Amino acid sequence: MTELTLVQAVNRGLFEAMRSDPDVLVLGEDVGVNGGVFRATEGLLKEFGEERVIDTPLSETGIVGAAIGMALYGLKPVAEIQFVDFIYPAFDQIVSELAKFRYRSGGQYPCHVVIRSPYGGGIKGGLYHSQSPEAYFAHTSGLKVIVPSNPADAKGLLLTAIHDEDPVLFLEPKRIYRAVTGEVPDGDHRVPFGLASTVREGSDVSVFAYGAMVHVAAQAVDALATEGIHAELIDLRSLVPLDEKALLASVEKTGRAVIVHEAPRFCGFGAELAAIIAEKALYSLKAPVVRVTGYDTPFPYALEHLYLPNMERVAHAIRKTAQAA
Amino acid sequence: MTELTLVQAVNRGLFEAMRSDPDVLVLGEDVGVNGGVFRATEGLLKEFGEERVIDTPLSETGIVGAAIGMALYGLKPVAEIQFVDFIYPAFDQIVSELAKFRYRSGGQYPCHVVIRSPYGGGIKGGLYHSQSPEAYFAHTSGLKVIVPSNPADAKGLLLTAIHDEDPVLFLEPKRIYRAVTGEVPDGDHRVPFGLASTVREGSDVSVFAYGAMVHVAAQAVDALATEGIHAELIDLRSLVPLDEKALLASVEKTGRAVIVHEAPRFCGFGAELAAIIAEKALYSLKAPVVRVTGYDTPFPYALEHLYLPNMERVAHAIRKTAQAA
Amino acid sequence: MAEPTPSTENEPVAVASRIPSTDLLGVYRMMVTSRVVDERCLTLQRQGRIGFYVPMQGQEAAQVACAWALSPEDWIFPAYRELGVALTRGIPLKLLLDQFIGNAGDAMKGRQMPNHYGYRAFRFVTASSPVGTQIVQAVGTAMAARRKGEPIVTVTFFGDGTTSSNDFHSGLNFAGVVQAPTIFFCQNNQWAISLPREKQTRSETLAAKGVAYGVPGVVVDGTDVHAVYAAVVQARERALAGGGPTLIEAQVYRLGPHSTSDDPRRYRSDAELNQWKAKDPIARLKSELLADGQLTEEADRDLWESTKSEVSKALAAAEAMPPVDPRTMFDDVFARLSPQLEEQRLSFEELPSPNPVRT
Amino acid sequence: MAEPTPSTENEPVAVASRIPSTDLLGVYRMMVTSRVVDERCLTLQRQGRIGFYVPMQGQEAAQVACAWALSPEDWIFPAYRELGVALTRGIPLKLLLDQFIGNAGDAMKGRQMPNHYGYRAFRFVTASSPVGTQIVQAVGTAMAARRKGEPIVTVTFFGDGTTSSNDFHSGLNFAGVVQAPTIFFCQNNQWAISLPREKQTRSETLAAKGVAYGVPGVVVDGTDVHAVYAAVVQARERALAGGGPTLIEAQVYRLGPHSTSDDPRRYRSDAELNQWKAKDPIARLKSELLADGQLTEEADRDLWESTKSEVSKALAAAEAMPPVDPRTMFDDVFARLSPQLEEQRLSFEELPSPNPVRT
Ligand SMILES: Cc1ncc(C[n+]2csc(CCOP(=O)(O)OP(=O)(O)O)c2C)c(N)n1
Ligand SMILES: Cc1ncc(C[n+]2csc(CCOP(=O)(O)OP(=O)(O)O)c2C)c(N)n1
Ligand SMILES: [Mg+2]
Ligand SMILES: [Mg+2]
Repeated sequence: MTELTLVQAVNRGLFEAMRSDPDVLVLGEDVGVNGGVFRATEGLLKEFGEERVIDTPLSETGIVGAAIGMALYGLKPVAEIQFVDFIYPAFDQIVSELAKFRYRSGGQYPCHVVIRSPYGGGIKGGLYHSQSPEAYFAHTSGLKVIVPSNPADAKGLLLTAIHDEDPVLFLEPKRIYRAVTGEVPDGDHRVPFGLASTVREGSDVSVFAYGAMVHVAAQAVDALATEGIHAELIDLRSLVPLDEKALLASVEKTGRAVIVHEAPRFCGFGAELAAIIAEKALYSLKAPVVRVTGYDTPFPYALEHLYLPNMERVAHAIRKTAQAA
Repeated sequence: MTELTLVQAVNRGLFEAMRSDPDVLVLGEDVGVNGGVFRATEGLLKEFGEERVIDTPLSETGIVGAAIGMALYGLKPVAEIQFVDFIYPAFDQIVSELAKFRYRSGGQYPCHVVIRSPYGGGIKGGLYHSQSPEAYFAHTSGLKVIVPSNPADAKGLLLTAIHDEDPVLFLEPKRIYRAVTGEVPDGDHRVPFGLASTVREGSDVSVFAYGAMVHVAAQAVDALATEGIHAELIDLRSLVPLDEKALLASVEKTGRAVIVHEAPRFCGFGAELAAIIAEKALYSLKAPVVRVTGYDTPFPYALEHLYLPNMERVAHAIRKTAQAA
Repeated sequence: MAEPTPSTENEPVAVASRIPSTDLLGVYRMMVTSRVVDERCLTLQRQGRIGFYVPMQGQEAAQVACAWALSPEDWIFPAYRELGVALTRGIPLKLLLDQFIGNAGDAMKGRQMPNHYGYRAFRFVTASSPVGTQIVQAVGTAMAARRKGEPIVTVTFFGDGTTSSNDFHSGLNFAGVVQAPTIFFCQNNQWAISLPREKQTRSETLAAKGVAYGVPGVVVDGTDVHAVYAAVVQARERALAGGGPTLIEAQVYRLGPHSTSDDPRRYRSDAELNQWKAKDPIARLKSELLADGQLTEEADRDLWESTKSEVSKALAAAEAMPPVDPRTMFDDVFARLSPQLEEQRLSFEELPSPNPVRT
Repeated sequence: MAEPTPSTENEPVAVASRIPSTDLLGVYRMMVTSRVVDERCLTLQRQGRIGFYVPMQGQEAAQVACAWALSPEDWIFPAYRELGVALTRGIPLKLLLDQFIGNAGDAMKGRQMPNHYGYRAFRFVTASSPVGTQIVQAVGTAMAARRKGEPIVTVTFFGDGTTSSNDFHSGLNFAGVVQAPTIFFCQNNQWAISLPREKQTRSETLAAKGVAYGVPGVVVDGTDVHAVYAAVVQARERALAGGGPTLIEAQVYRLGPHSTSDDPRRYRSDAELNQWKAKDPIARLKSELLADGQLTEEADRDLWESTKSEVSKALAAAEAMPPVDPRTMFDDVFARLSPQLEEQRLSFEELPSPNPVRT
């Protein structure tokens, strides 16, 4: 066990994977000599050399397209998209190619690429350095979508991603890259996909969150405990595959659900959670399902503290949900 | 009034707009001399010439990017994406630029582009000529998303789109381009955005659909009427802005909701409808909200008749929902 | 329309790399097979026995000669029009027909439109429809092969229109920077559906686009099997010697429609078509073979006849295959069925009419 | 790192298009202003008074001379590093500082990071962060202006790294095909964050990429205001005469970090930096002005001092502005608030703590 920040845990995960498997390599913009603009790939170039730590030209189309070609040949590329806001030039390669290669080839061409990318708000990044586009990818059949909320999960889920057989979009909540530290198991630590984790147990309301919002929600949950409202907080971790069991079990227990994410609400990931609840746990529900999310606007710079769900907003929603008839 | 197919109605809408406003122009692949691969732009080149009917090089990035530039200068470009499956190379221009231009410039640079594109399955188009990606765009703040289901709406909504002030993605259900005909008002016929239309009135179950699925759902609804189940069928038409009032009013009346779309279920547009119902009409619900959708796989060629919601599947879902305790 | 330029640019064609005389009849056979399959498939589509088809008539010399110059170890990244490449690679005709039908024998499991195939055993990567995406993937595979120390090249096929795609730009650029052992084989068939070459780009030739990436560009007459073969051999040798990628522009003409959904009379003249029909690559090679005595008119007739009956046989076998099993629809989304897909498959199997007719 | 090539390619610089001598002091003033603002903003960022900053030191000559050659009617499509262009265009400093702060005076309404601004009245289009997107937009605007019969050009600014973007490819290609009156002004500052020019592309020069699109390419020494001015004047004249687009590569150097988040010592040497510092474009023009007597050392000192106090004054005014009104967050998503946004705004206003502290 070592005390690490989230970005350090990502870095350790990459070291671990590259040391144990020569087929793992890293490519992206500024990942080599610069060690990544957030330093997630720091030190890799020195240890593994230019053949395995590739500074690419400025083209996300190229990064993902080339990674796909490498994966087809049996390598395990880990592509970095510098900010997820810049993933869109690669959207065609991801949605039309990466997600569909195994299927369209009848299983002949599995295509296992991991795409890592910092995402989310809270660092004063404005419109184009703050977005949370997970819903686009969760809606894309064939992709797995993973979002860690703490250093141990970051390393453990990343190692699972790198050793998975399917394409994985690995979204790193950059707001807590350094703000959150924690004990991280050394070595080949793996956290399985498809399992949510219970951050706080409670019986009054279920709160579902992921990424940086887990911490905001935890603050809200803790504050409400002093008011006598005991919310259960579940960190989804794995959006695809989703731990539906955990979702439904919690709602069946509490009868109330609050969903928290940074992305805009309309057609956001929370909509799917609410829909599953409305389809499969309706008879348990004692109150409307509430979403606390970013607003349906682009991401604003000066007002990000008001745009993003904050402790007060989440607490307000939990309180209202707990009290609803 | 003239009896037209849906694609003819689109064509008439384009003629109407281009005749009445010299700032309207059309650009895309094969839209000129070929009249569009579905003939939606047939005859335009002859009447309006190469300056207003522009056959572009094979680049969706270029088509949308150039259209944005034209719109900034005050023209009203109508861009055609040949199949919506090929919109992804333009995704960055659409999501990062078109949708955000007005907002990011503080309102200085409105950017009114209409993007027309055939979408959906049912023409044996397989993986890459059948997709329904509306949820990606509905989740993108700043875009309007419109889907007509019949010739009169196709013309009326298209004319509204071209004269709107915001960017509009106009998805044309190609499966019913020619399969559906109807009376279409001549002249400058407009159908407002944000208003759903009631296709069948009923009191037992609410069925929500759009595009080609309206017809599949109508068949199911009609079949069930003979069994004594009276479903209400609502054609959403305008996904963004959504007619939430119509959605909620119908659910409040029937207490039961079935949502039908072609796209994969997970994080599909149906999730948002279900979520709104779970949030705002929960206390009216007498049965779980059910989604009848494409499966969470890429779109299959040989099995499309089983992949797409068909009459039997929709009827089955309505029946079950009507009978649920 | 520009006529094909019979000369090459930048790179002189070494006479040594003409197709060996003993191979020529084999090349011709492949070209004839391509033509026969192509024509049969157009008929099958009209008869409703296959749903769609993309013909390649006019491009036989370019495709077969290019594929002929490769090693079977080389990886091929095709577009949707590469029948001649597929056949030359040795992919059995029956397998291709299974794909066109989308039956239980289809390696793609009936998931893709006709012409969108691939066969791992043949190092022929499954094509998609969005144009160009394969170009940059081929570069990634070349980088991977080099990293693994395997002396192969990757070859990617695409059309004139596809030079405008994002992936052409990123693929050529990456390849230039990393000196990837990739051959970019552009079949300039003069049209991208209805858009003529000169409206696609103002670049003088498509090969000249290599300049933007420091990648050597070569123009060849794509109706001349020798010129094509020589250019590919040379590009391949350079790539394997560490000299990096090459962009080859093979000037050809699409004699047929873009696809069975297309009517080329809407946008191009009979005069143009006839001009190019006169340069039919099959007729051209036939003359050469007749001239040097490797072929007689009679042997040629026999060849066409035997090929046709081979195709008929393969077709009968393919049409006898059962349809694809509906339950396979849920496979291969992921390596293993996710819980969510398992649930969907179950609900699918439990539907009242498990195999309802199309609505 | 390549040193700047002082000569132009393809196009001889007509002596007639040197910057008029009477303009030179004005050009110099703009360059000095850019430098002063730039340095002040770096300090403001360190002090936490602005959140982020993208400096442009080393690129003053290229930016100011280019903007100087344009008509105020021409449309500018900048990236995020075009302070010199903005100032030369006449955008008031206070307005820019309002944007850097994101206050109530910010025309962008506090929605974008510093450096991402635009002002319709100045025909200066609001920049975004994704690199390159503006390139093809500039072509669309040029097509629109031509269609409306307005004799203007569009000019788009981008860096060496951005030549690898999809939008560079589509923008240059569209412009070539339609002969759009667009000037593609590439500031090759030798680095794209940590990636040096020679790893960005194997193209010999960036201007050479024009060949791929039939667009003339020109290389200029971007530290030489005359060379830049001449190239832009010539490109502009050609565009207005119907001769189509031009790609100009101005070879410069980014003397500072990529942004305030960047530490260039991680990836480049002091030696390289110092070599380019010796070619500081401001020093270069100053020498010329001193030599021909338009400037004295004393006048120069005064200029710097008065500029600094001007900047201080504008800054004080900007910092006195109120913060942006939170309720504006919901505006400008659409022309009119949608019912859904209206509801969200209402719920926002009704939150128990309308202006909670950041969590
Ligand atoms: C990204 C994308 N846009 C549009 C299409 C529709 N489309 C299919 S083929 C084609 C023309 C391709 O032309 P070219 O590259 O010259 O190849 P050819 O068909 O002539 O062999 C177009 C526009 C597509 N498949 N992909
Ligand atoms: C599409 C996209 N990918 C990545 C980034 C992150 N990024 C910002 S600037 C930059 C380098 C740009 O280099 P260049 O074009 O040379 O311009 P310069 O910054 O040197 O002026 C990168 C990679 C981005 N803004 N957009
Ligand atoms: Mg072609
Ligand atoms: Mg640069």
